[in-house]
Amino acid sequence: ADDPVKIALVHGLSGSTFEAFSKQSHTGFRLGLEYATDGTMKINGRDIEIIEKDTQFKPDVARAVLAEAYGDDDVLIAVGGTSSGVTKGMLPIAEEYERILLVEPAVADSLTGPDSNRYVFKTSRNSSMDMQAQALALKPGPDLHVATLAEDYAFGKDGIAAFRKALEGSGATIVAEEYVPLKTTDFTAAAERMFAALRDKEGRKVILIYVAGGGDPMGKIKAMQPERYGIEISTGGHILPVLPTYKRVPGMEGAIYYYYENPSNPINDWLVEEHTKRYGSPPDFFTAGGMAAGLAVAKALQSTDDWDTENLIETMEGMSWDTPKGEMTFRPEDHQALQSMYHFKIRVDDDVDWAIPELVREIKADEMDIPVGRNNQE
Amino acid sequence: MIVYAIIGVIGICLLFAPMLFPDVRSQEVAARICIFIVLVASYDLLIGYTGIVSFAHTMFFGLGAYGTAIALRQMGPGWDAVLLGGALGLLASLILAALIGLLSLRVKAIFFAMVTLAAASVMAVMASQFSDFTGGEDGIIYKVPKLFSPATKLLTDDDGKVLRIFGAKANGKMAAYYFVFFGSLILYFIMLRIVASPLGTVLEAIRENEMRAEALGYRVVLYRTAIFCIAALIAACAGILRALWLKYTGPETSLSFAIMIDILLMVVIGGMGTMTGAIIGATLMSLAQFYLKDLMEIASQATAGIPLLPDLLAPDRWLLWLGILFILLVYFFPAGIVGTLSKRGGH
Amino acid sequence: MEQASLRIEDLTIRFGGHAAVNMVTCAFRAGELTVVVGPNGAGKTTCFNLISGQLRPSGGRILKNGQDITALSASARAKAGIGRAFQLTNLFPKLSVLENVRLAVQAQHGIGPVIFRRARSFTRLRDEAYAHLEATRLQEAAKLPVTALTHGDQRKLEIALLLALKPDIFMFDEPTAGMSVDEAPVILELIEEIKKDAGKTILLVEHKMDVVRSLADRIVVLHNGELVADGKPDDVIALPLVREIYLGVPAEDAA
Amino acid sequence: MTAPVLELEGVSTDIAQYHILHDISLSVPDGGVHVLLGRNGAGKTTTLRTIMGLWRARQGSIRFRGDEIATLHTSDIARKGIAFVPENMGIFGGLTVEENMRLATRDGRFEKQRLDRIYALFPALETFWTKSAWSLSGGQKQMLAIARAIIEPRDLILIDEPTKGLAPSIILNMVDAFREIAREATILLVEQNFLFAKSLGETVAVIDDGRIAHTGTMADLVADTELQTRLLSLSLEVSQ
Amino acid sequence: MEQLGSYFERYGGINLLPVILAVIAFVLIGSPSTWLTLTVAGLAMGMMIFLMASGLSLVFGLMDVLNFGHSAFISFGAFIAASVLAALAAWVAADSVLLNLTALFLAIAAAALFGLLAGWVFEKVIIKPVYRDHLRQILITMGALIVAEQIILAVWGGSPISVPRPHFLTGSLIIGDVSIELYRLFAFVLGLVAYVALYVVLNRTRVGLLVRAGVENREMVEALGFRIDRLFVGVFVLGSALAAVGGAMWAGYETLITAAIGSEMMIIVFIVIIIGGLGSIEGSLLGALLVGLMGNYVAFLAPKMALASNMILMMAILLWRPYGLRPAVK
Ligand SMILES: Nc1ncnc2c1ncn2[C@@H]1O[C@H](COP(=O)(O)OP(=O)(O)OP(=O)(O)O)[C@@H](O)[C@H]1O
Ligand SMILES: Nc1ncnc2c1ncn2[C@@H]1O[C@H](COP(=O)(O)OP(=O)(O)OP(=O)(O)O)[C@@H](O)[C@H]1O
Ligand SMILES: [Mg+2]
Ligand SMILES: [Mg+2]
Repeated sequence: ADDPVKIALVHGLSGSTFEAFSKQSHTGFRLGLEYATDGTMKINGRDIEIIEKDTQFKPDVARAVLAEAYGDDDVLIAVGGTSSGVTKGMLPIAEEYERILLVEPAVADSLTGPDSNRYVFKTSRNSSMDMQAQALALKPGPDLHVATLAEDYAFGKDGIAAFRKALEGSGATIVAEEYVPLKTTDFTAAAERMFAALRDKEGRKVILIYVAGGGDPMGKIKAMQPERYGIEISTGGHILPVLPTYKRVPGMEGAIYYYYENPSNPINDWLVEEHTKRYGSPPDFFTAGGMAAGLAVAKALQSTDDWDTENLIETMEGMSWDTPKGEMTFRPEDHQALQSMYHFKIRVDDDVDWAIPELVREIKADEMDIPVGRNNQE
Repeated sequence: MIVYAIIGVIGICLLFAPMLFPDVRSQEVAARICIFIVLVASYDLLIGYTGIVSFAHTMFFGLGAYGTAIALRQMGPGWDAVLLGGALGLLASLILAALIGLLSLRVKAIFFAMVTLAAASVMAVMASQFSDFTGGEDGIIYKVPKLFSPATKLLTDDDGKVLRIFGAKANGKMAAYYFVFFGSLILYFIMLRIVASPLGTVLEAIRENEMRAEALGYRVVLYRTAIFCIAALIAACAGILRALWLKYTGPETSLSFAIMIDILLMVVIGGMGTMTGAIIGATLMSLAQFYLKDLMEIASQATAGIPLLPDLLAPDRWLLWLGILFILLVYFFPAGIVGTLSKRGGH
Repeated sequence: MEQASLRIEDLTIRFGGHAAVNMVTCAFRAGELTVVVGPNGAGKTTCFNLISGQLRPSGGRILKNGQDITALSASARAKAGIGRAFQLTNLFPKLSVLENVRLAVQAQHGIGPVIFRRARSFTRLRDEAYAHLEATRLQEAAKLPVTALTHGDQRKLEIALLLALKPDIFMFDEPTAGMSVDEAPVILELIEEIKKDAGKTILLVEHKMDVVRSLADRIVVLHNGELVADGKPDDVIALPLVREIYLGVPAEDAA
Repeated sequence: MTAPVLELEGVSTDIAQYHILHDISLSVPDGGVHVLLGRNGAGKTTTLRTIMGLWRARQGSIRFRGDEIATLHTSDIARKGIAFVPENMGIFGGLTVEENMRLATRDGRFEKQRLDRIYALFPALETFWTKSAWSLSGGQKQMLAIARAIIEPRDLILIDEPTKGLAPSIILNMVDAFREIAREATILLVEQNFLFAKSLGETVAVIDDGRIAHTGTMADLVADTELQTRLLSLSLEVSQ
Repeated sequence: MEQLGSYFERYGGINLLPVILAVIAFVLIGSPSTWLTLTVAGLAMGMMIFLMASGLSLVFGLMDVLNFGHSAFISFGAFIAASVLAALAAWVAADSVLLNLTALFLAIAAAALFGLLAGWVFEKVIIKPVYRDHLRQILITMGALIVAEQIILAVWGGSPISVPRPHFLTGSLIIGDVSIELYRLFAFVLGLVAYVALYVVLNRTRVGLLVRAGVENREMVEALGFRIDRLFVGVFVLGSALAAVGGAMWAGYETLITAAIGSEMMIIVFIVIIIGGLGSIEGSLLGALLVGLMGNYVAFLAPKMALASNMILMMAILLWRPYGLRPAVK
């Protein structure tokens, strides 16, 4: 009867509408542990105790509660946080307390970049994966002309930069890069500019949309009927609540992080079944991500008896484990989990509330060239 | 009288915070309270003492914080970086405050409020767009001088281990806390001095009757600009303390409109035009932000059997209760806590 | 002829199309007390506002001791020695009576921008402020907030502020308006006192004719913003025009 | 003698923490013009506003035709047949003259006959009928304010210093107009201009420092110059 | 210069500003089809903002109440309309204009009804105790806003909600190279109807006269025998209903909404009423159209400036007319 092993989930649970995502992530994490322990919630005979901490989406609060988790609650591993800014603020705390921080579901590449440290692991995807997969889904060739639309800040610019890099050597050209201010709601002007840049081009003409916030640029641009100039729209897949808006673009192709029907593996089957049974709806991005994190923690703890942080780091570097998205691997250099993405094509079925991003093919981790953020091995 | 007793208790709690509340979260809260007391008091110099409504106060706070943060990041964790970055932040605050003040403090109050709102939002956009320096939305992390690193041993016992003073480790963390504490204390005393000085009286006169102050021979625009600059400088100093304490600087911690609203709430809860109000307001608000949720968790569990109540008391709905609490405060304590208490004492 | 301490030339101000003060030219000399009279809305207060700088003229000039001060701000004029008590009580309501006067004393000594000394440590200022309160019989009310004063006492405080500025040009706008019969003499005595100093110029707006008669060296009459009469009290009061427009006695009655 | 239109008994009014009116008792007879005199700040305006319910009496009773109105809402007091012409005239500058007048009617319609009488009294109003009220001169605004009070038949009209800032010729006109109006309504007039008051008033009450200092007929007051000096600080020369 | 100014006044004065803006933009943009697309889009955007802003302006102008909680009505309107549309999904998706319209009408009516009721409660509970005290108004309505957002989160949850658009309003009208989104056309018409209705009520009826008179001097309105407090409630309720309708329209435009929808619009709403001048419907419309057009033109001509353009516009107008273009209270 050892003490339970404590794990902290450090996410934003209040103060922003993103709190719903944190909750999905928590559900997924618990399901992950449940699956890995066959429902016993015990590893190596020790109970697992999960402690939830609310960052309130404020970096200072996040740092305080994470430090509290490591310092006062004495958790072994912390998992979090929801938004990139808040998570970035949390990174040094892990180093200070010399404990592992597993980043999920925040996406930014920089979380495994030079500012990060060797105590940080990341199961969530990053923007480079999104954009590389997106580029691959476009099947780039010399006849492809793309205009990109993104928000005018680091996230948007980095995303487009990754996309540009992914197209390099394929012969495809980017004819315009439009950046709109954050929280833009009217895309008419940007669309007109992109139409102007694309309309006279020969070959395939695509508008690539990479806007994280709301505003529904896809729907609004689609409403301007780009097809009259032979222009297609392409954008990444999205969480379920947003997918109904994709009904307006049947046949659109792109890449998605997760859609519950796409991966085919036993874990995902279990997840979909259990989730639907318990919550009446299929799992979404953050549930899958949370579960991947839960499975990673379980695997690491199961693989070794010595739960000293240094030993855990050693165990996890290069570790491969199964998730609802298939196998993931922590890259030893920057601790980013490499994973598959899914090339989809939108199918509209009137009996389904949302548009279905039907699987075209799985884009395997090794097809993508995800830049290494930092090298922990040095 | 009650007011001074409360202030005394808060003061003592803050002074001995590392010993009284050794847990990590309390440390954070205590440091946050210190910094916000300064920030709120400096804002009160404007809104409470002089009657200037500005929405740009976090901009100056942010300039101090970002100045220090960027210097620490670019130059490495040394005191030279703190000095240089802090000085640059202060200088930028001063110049901006003087410009905004001289250009627009002569116009109507609501216009000035809009100008400051515009300036603040432009600053926020700039911070987001110059992401190479500022880290954009994600902010930047950096190391602070060695003295403040938790690994630093301030005092050691015979075994070379960190000495404990009443259970609190005398390490770099404690050094950082006392740096923040005494820094805030000094700034607070400076402000106390200002409001008790002839300048303070002139400011109140301007608030009460601008035209008459002018008729007595006071150049109102200059005085207003001066206090706007002073408040900006103090806010920037608070920003420097924040940057040093947090080791992270981003829009959410030092530039966002949410902080502006926090400051406004703190000023009002405490009581405008009273330096003591800043202490009470900042303390109460910060405690609510960090602990109301825990309290509700307990309440929610305690009422688990009763229908509906546990739902309403669900900890994630703590903001709902903060909002209701806030409305009630404005109803029943229109002059703020200090204003209401001291009026009662007076009768 | 000795030089005028204050001179206005073609002073004009329009609000919209309406000229509240219209081409008024007039000179005031040190040691002289001029009463400005005129019906309500004649422009007396507006004229004062122009001289003390609360309003900017649409045209004309204002000269003090021969120097053009038209471009100066209100605060600069106060520093230059133009002091003014307001018709509508115009004080710092939430501050105490003493603070009010001390503000004026402080302004007169030019020590506003001092930050790092406590205001209380300037005992000299406080003593001086007390002296002015005593002169206006307000010493007992020193600690009270202005809002607690009666109307009459507020008027007195208004005058205490003016005294504290030690101007060489005094402007009183209906200083005894709204004062009870036993209060008014205090103010009138004060004005008499100031009048004894030959270096001071005094402008007074007053409606009570007995007061006017007892104090005035000279009367200026404004009507519809224009200067319609200027001269010795008896002469001016005797003018039929003045009787009609100001005293309200129809000309035929007066005759 | 008929019963008084309006009776104030022991009315005291506070504004914020100040006691402004102290125990005012006043009786306004039916018909004619009755004057409330007093120097600046004496409390004349406050008295009228208290009658209108714009300030609340702390104590005392106000009866209009025998009904207690001290606790009524201002709009209900107005609907009982009391019109108010405030010190600042209360003109709606953004509205035209016509719209100003229309608001004062009971049902939004003008009665031709009354309108003609008003045009006759104040010809300027007809000229400026469709103009915005802010473009009127001070005197014209005053006329509009008074016209608004008489567009419907009213029992009692409270008028606060109508001659303030008006040219003598306009004041003379006003005297005639008031005589005409007083034939159908009682007027309670607040004045500082004694000459104007003298030519109109039947009874007079003098208010000083929030208290009634004197009541009586106008004729008596006019006859007693010493009383005038004492009460109104009017010098002998002024009233001769 | 003088002459130019007098021409300006003669031919409509400030009403010309949107036209002048459009003409300048025409020259700068060059392509007529793009210009037309942008102009129509901007006008429609302006109308939607107008719907949201007019209520706030009225409430501020007449009641002198700074209601920072206004955005809560926008959010609620959006969510209620979304729920109604979701419940009537079959009608919304049907290929029948009649069914579509009925669903849309019901959604908007539900939002308006909610605005009326909630406005009434809000006035009684939140606003009434703080009349005449701006600072407390700002604070208390801010508190109410926090509470309202939490209620939305509790009721509708934190995930974004997608709003189905009636079938007949999807897609665009394409004329040559000009594309005009149908939904915007509808929003424009609805905004115009609301404006005309408000204009008629305010300018052609006695209630309107009372409202306009009350803006200037409420005591006098009472002294003429009218209950200004009831009028106030009426105006507040109307303002809230307008906000809710505006929110409903905005939800349909955005198609994906979160609880923050109202507060995200607030800055622009404030800018519009400050540009327009407080308390006037005409001013709000003018301000909203200027902001709508400016946003689109600048976003096309100089995307980098798009964010700052509204602020710059506001500054410029305030420097020129410190009380806004057409204030009701002078
Ligand atoms: N700021 C202003 N805007 C518009 N008109 C004004 C302004 N100030 C004064 N006036 C007008 O100018 C005229 C002169 O006013 P002023 O106050 O100077 O009169 P006064 O002679 O002092 O009268 P009183 O004896 O009543 O004090 C009045 O008609 C007044 O309405
Ligand atoms: N809103 C207020 N707040 C505080 N005091 C007030 C207020 N209104 C009036 N007073 C005070 O009440 C007293 C009576 O004022 P009131 O206006 O009734 O006088 P009045 O006789 O009409 O004078 P005037 O001839 O100047 O119009 C004055 O001393 C005035 O200062
Ligand atoms: Mg005057
Ligand atoms: Mg009066």
